[in-house]
Amino acid sequence: MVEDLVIGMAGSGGDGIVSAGESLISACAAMGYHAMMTKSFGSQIRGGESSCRVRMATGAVRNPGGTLDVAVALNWEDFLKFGAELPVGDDTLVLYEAKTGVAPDALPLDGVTPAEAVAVPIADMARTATGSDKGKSSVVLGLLAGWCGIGRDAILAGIRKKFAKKDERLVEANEKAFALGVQYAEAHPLATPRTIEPAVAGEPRMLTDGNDICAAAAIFAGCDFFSGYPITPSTEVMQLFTREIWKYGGAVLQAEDEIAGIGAALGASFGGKKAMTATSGPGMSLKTEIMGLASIAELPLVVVDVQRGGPSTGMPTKPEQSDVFQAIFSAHGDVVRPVLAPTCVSDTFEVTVEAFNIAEQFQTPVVVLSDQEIAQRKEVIEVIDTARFQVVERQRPDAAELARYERFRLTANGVSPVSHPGMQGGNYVGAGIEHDEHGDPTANGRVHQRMNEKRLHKLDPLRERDDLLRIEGDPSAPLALVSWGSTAGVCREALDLATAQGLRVKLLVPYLLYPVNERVYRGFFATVQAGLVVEQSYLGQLYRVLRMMVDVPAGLESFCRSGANPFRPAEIVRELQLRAGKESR
Amino acid sequence: MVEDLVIGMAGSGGDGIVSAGESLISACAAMGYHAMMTKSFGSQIRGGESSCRVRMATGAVRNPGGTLDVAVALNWEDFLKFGAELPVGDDTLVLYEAKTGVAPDALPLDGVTPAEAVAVPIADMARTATGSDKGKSSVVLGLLAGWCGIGRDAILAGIRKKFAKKDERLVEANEKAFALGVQYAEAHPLATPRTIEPAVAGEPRMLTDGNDICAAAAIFAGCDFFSGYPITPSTEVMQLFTREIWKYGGAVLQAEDEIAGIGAALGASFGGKKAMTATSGPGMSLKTEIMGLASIAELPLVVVDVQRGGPSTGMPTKPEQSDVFQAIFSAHGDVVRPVLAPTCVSDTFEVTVEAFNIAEQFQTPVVVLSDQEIAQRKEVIEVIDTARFQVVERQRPDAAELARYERFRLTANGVSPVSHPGMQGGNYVGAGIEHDEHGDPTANGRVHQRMNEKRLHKLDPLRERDDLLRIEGDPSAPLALVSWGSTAGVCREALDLATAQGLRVKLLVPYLLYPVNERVYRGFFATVQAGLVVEQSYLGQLYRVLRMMVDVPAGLESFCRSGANPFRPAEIVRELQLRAGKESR
Amino acid sequence: MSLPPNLTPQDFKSDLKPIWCPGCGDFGVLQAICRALAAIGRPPHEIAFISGIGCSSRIPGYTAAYGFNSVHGRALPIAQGLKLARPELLVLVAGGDGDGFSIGGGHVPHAVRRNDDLTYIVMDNQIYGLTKGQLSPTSPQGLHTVTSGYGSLESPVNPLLYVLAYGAPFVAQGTPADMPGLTAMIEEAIRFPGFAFVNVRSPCVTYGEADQQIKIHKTVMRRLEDLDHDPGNRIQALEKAETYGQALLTGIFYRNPAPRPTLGAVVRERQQQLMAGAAPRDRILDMFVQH
Amino acid sequence: MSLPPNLTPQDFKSDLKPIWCPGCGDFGVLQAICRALAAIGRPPHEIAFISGIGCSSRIPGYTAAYGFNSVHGRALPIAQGLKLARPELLVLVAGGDGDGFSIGGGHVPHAVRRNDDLTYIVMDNQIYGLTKGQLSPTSPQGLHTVTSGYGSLESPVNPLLYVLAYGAPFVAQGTPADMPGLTAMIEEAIRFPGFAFVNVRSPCVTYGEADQQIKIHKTVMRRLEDLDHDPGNRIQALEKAETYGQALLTGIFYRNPAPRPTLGAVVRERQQQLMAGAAPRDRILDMFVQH
Ligand SMILES: Cc1ncc(C[n+]2csc(CCOP(=O)(O)OP(=O)(O)O)c2C)c(N)n1
Ligand SMILES: Cc1ncc(C[n+]2csc(CCOP(=O)(O)OP(=O)(O)O)c2C)c(N)n1
Ligand code: SF4
Ligand code: SF4
Ligand SMILES: [Mg+2]
Ligand SMILES: [Mg+2]
Repeated sequence: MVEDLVIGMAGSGGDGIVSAGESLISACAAMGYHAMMTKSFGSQIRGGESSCRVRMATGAVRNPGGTLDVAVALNWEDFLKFGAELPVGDDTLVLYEAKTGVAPDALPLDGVTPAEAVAVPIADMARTATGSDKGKSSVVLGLLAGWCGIGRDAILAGIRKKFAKKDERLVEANEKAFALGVQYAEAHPLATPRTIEPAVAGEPRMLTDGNDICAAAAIFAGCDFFSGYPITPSTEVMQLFTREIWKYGGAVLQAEDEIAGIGAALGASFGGKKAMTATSGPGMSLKTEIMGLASIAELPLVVVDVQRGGPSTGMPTKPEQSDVFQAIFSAHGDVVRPVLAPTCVSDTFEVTVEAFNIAEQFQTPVVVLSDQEIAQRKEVIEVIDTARFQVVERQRPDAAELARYERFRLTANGVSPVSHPGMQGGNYVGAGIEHDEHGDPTANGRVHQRMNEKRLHKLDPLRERDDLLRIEGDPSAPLALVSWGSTAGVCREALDLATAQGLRVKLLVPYLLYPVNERVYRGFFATVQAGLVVEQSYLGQLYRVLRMMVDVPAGLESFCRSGANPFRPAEIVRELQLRAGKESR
Repeated sequence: MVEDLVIGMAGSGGDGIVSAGESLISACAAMGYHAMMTKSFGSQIRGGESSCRVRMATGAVRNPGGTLDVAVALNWEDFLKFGAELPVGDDTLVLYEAKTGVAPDALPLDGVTPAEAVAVPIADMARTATGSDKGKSSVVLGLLAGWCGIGRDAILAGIRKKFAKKDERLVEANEKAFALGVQYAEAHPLATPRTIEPAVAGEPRMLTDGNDICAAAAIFAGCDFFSGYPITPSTEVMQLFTREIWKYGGAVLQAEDEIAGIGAALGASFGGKKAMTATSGPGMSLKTEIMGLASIAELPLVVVDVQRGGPSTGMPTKPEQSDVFQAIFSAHGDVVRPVLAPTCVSDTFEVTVEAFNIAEQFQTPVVVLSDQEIAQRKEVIEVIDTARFQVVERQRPDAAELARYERFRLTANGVSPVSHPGMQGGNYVGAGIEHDEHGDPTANGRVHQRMNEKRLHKLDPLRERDDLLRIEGDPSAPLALVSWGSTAGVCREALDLATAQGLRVKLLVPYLLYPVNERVYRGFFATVQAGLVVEQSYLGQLYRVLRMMVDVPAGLESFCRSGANPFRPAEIVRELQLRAGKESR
Repeated sequence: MSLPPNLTPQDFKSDLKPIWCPGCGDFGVLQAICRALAAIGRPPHEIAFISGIGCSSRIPGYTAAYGFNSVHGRALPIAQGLKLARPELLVLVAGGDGDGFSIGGGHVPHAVRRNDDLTYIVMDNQIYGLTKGQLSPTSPQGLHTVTSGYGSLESPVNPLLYVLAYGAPFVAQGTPADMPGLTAMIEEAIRFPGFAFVNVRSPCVTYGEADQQIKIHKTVMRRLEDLDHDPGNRIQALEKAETYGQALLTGIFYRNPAPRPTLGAVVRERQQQLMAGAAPRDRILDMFVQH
Repeated sequence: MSLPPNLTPQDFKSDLKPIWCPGCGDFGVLQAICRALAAIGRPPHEIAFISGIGCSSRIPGYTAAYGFNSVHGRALPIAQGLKLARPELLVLVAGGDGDGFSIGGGHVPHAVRRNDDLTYIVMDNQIYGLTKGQLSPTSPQGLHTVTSGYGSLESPVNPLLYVLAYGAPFVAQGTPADMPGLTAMIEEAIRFPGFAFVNVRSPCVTYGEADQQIKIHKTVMRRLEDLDHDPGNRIQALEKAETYGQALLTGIFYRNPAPRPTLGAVVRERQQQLMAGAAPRDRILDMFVQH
């Protein structure tokens, strides 16, 4: 019995392989497993090839995993299109459509001989059960239930829920297809059993993805206004707002472009409301000017960038971590803009709430740097107790202050109480033009210097927020990993594996990428002789940003490559071992 | 007799103080002096206060200088508004309008007692000569001619040229006003003479500013198309194109915004023509997305950013060097974009030509990072011999290549010959979407990695271009300055002063800011124990970029502040001396 | 909340001295707006005045209201977000011809079709003032400027026709050469429920054309009311709008007799429907819980 | 230069297989364009096809011409720069309703008023296809989509009316439900000297509305030529354009009988005047020399 199972399935658009994955992961949630599901499609809008990976485990699941334990191919042409996304290895069980006519010992997997390969008459069973091949996905679920020992009732419940919307005959047909799959599995025991430990069904779980939970977190944090423009892979953030925000007396605007999107959000913030916009790289580029305006006008604003493959239009459906420079530096003039990054679906909630709190406390735009994988992968996670989170409001002027109000008063901490239209006595004119304490335009060099100082140093407390960076593993280890975003989930597993193999390793995961908490890094680096800064961008952007602010030990190298080339825990462990050798010599 | 004279004048809009400065600098050009003129105005579009500084010398003039040798105040209220821009010191000669009724020993200059102060009945003389106070500027020129020994004929010629356009009576009246000024000066010899060495009139000189010479350089380099949107302080670049480019069969488009501006320029480049756009910070922010498109589509394009005070609208008429991060990093995805910066009007020509050559050779957008001071100050410079400059054309496919053309073929050096519409056999579809060698869209991770590699490593030869960085002073000096843009001119003078004072100093001036020529910096840093990276931005942006790529000696500190707070040679020398102390200890 | 019983135009002026050139038409626009606001009587702190960048866009700074002198061309998006977030405010939007119809031109049709209750005042001087005299989208073809030394090659934008084509329910044109008329139409535009557009031919005395100055306007302007124009007739309005660039017609080109509800109104309706029985914010994650 | 004596539609197709959904209206648009180009007979390498981003904007990749599948909403600026730099090329521009009238909407009026010789084809499916079914600016009010679960609150853009108001000399509307009609109007648009706009109601079979599919178009479409419409009459054209959203009128709404010269033509004129006796490029600095 295993505790961790990685299943990958591929077929053509009509085969419903993705919906099979969805039934599977909701079954996992119901049974109390931890689970994670990623989808991948060809470039066709409809039809074409489609695939999904489901990783389920009795313990925490921190990334989609590496080589597949179970591979399901409804046809080989489509399966092979996914290459590295569905890697088959020596330990893999391969289930495939018998109709493909391929012999188990002649699978089209160059160089790899899987542990076991079983040709299954999936289409035939589907036809028997449903009279069409529409039932294939249910047959596959039956096979998995049978061979992997995943709770049948839970899967059946999922199937029922799905088809109930359509019609009753469909439900029965698919129940039949599922049953046939189960029977087939029972009739053909595996040479290499794949049964997973039963989960301790107990606590209810949440099932969601990074985009939905990001939008929900914003609403929890008090966001009343969203405005944005559709762009893959961020659009679901706006879509949730269009369903929910009205219920809280808020509003959402689908803008004519990204500039109007952030403009309207900034207008709402000028009006005293918490506001957000969400986009991906191309939209970030367009929002650059108004992000700068938000900084000098000192208005809170949360900007979500769900990173995808770049540059330019790049690869809209693939993950990459290459917007770090853009998020931090894309502004003319001297600007410091806080940038936060979640590492999984669950902490996307915390990070988003934190983003609103920082925006409000410091009257600044804040970027949440998510990525396509976190944003669009579904996870079964522990229920989040919102009571643990505190919500911060911007400091407003009191009566005394309003009596002689100066919007940009030079206070000790650089934060000036902010009024908004409707507040009597708080009248002021916001501007992107440099201004004095009262808000009047100026071209005076001394005032400019003082105002830059105010705007930049008000953020100093952020550099002290040690809770926004997490250090895991042996604190005095000579080997180190630094990683962020979705890649951090891979490094967390690599840390455990390497430690289990006797390496002395630690991992630093920054949730606040910028401004850089120099003290924490210095402390972390103190014991480091070798290691890796792991990120999915060709230029290794976070590594460069760290060099800017801190002295990075020579042995800590950038380990990076372009998006759509996901890191796997095993390879990171290998790299660590190489360096462990060096470091001990 | 002095060899170097810094004159500062201020009055109200109507006083024609700036046109006096212009007559003066064109006289300098005619007489063979080196000279530099900067202007400064209040925020009013018309009227309000206005001022100018003219620095003239028998030798090279590398910056506007520090404390004034001669200050001219037509009224004190306006003069004082310019504060640090017109600094009066103990050695200054102050000439001012007698009508102001201020006693020479009671000038409104807190703390400072100038070497000599003379109240002159400027307005009265003007009235006598012209019957109005329109003649004030000519009187002032007369006084300067008389007291500083600046060639009268040359100045008179300038005056004639200016008023000839209007009418003959005006010419006579202003000649008269000038004569009265001269007579007054002769009748009232100075206690502290200010006569300047006569210049060796010989070679003709050029008189222009950074924006005009930038546009002219582009046309010389073969630029056929300009498209942009007006923005201070860059608009004069477009304005010259609208006058000249038609003469070369080219065209200019005043676009509806900066996005259309760079878009149209990119379209022309796609068409095989050399193209340029120019803007300032806010426009750079808007051009971000299409700059990224130019990088992935591998099309040559020159983008001029005339920096001004930021962030956002900031201080449009003031210089700052705070767009370094933006110029280098504002793109989503992994992009490396060459960034060049001129240091004065004259080398703006070389830098602009180089920008076109680099753009063509490497099929990349290139940013020219000018600033308000260089762009709008007038300089008298040596005539530039265009024969010294070579013009590069993009590599085009030959017949063999066209027979089976692959637009993005992976060549050894990463540069693929580029066709353009009209070229038979070269047909391809450019795209911002990631693409294979043929140009077809792809979402394949391996192809993406290879294409990023191609686009980024094709620029490697730039990192070897030692000629794009200049090292001056004692190569083995323990004290160092690093500076760029207009500030480099200040550091060059500081280098000479410090050396004259016996300090062992050297100066590195990068014309290519990015990519970073690591070898040159390492070599330069090798002997450095202490020094300064001097730049006019609050964050010291170039210093941070250097840290990213090279190990910067601990003793080399960032010496920076916000724009509109110009550095003066003397203060840099002071800073060097402090460190010289340390470093010798 | 104690307010001066009745407000005077002076109550809507700030103490910041305008940096406009002496004689600039924008002084008149400022005056007309302050008079209209005084007549309407909302206190300054309940008014938000959003602008872009340009000489004209400086105007919020010269009023006592809340203001946002934002970035070039983006006043309308900012104003729409503000109005949606705070429907109770009186929101004015202003800027130049370049701000509104060049860089900002892409936002106008969408502001119009969303139809929130905004008043958009363009100070149309047919030139770029702040940047010292370049072509503007409304500059006449053939005009010689610092960016068109041989004459402009482009036929100009027609602000009135565009905004009518976008479906605006209220479209007017005025000039500071007729202060009572300008003040009246601005007041009516503000009172109009929905998107109201006022194109003010506000002369630039420094870079503007000689025939676009107050003195000339006084002689050439013609009031629509004197041309028995029916402001309720959209086709008539379109035809009259076609004269932009030839004639100077002032007054209300179009006022929709049966205006559709504003965006704010339909949003409020939707909120009221959906707010009943919604989970509180701290229970929003319940939607993800599996049982 | 040896060219196939006469070109067939096939000569204008690339070998890239379209990723469009089976049945997508864009297949028909591609076919119509290739037929029109074959009729015109310029070889593919003298044609440049510029688009933005969207399902529709993929179209240049499926032709054998030079193409630029640029970024969302910027096809027109890129095409204008290209055409000014290389007037000898045949330049086509295409994209979706979102590409052209949402994010790209600010560029349209300026492309029209500059009037260079471009043909702009919008594949108007009244939805965002590539991003999977959000509201588009031409989506009807009340439409339920993934971004308007309770129905859209905004009244739609009217592409025909907008572009006419901008002063376009050629405006037409077609549908792949009438291939001969669509092909003919695209050919005429390309041959027209000046800015020509063709709005193609190209159905999205995956996210589009049921009543916006080819089958329905066939039944509801009405040809302007059957309504004795005078394409030379601008006011008639404006009135007919007002029907966008209710009726589906196809054909040529407006064709200026006396079109003004194109931007390219006046630019060439200016160049010829000024090129005579200009200093060579290597003497351009002479303008700064003082004697
Ligand atoms: C993004 C951006 N582009 C350009 C500018 C420069 N700029 C400031 S105002 C202006 C246009 C001014 O013309 P208009 O909008 O008609 O206002 P006016 O000054 O005539 O009242 C321009 C181009 C800017 N500030 N920001
Ligand atoms: C700057 C930018 N914003 C948003 C997107 C995402 N995006 C791609 S296509 C598209 C709109 C598609 O609709 P349309 O233009 O009508 O074309 P269609 O797919 O319907 O043919 C959007 C919003 C993008 N690629 N770039
Ligand atoms: S430049 Fe023109 S628009 Fe600007 S303030 Fe002066 S007169 Fe008014
Ligand atoms: S989604 Fe719609 S527009 Fe896009 S290819 Fe499919 S049918 Fe065509
Ligand atoms: Mg204007
Ligand atoms: Mg569409």
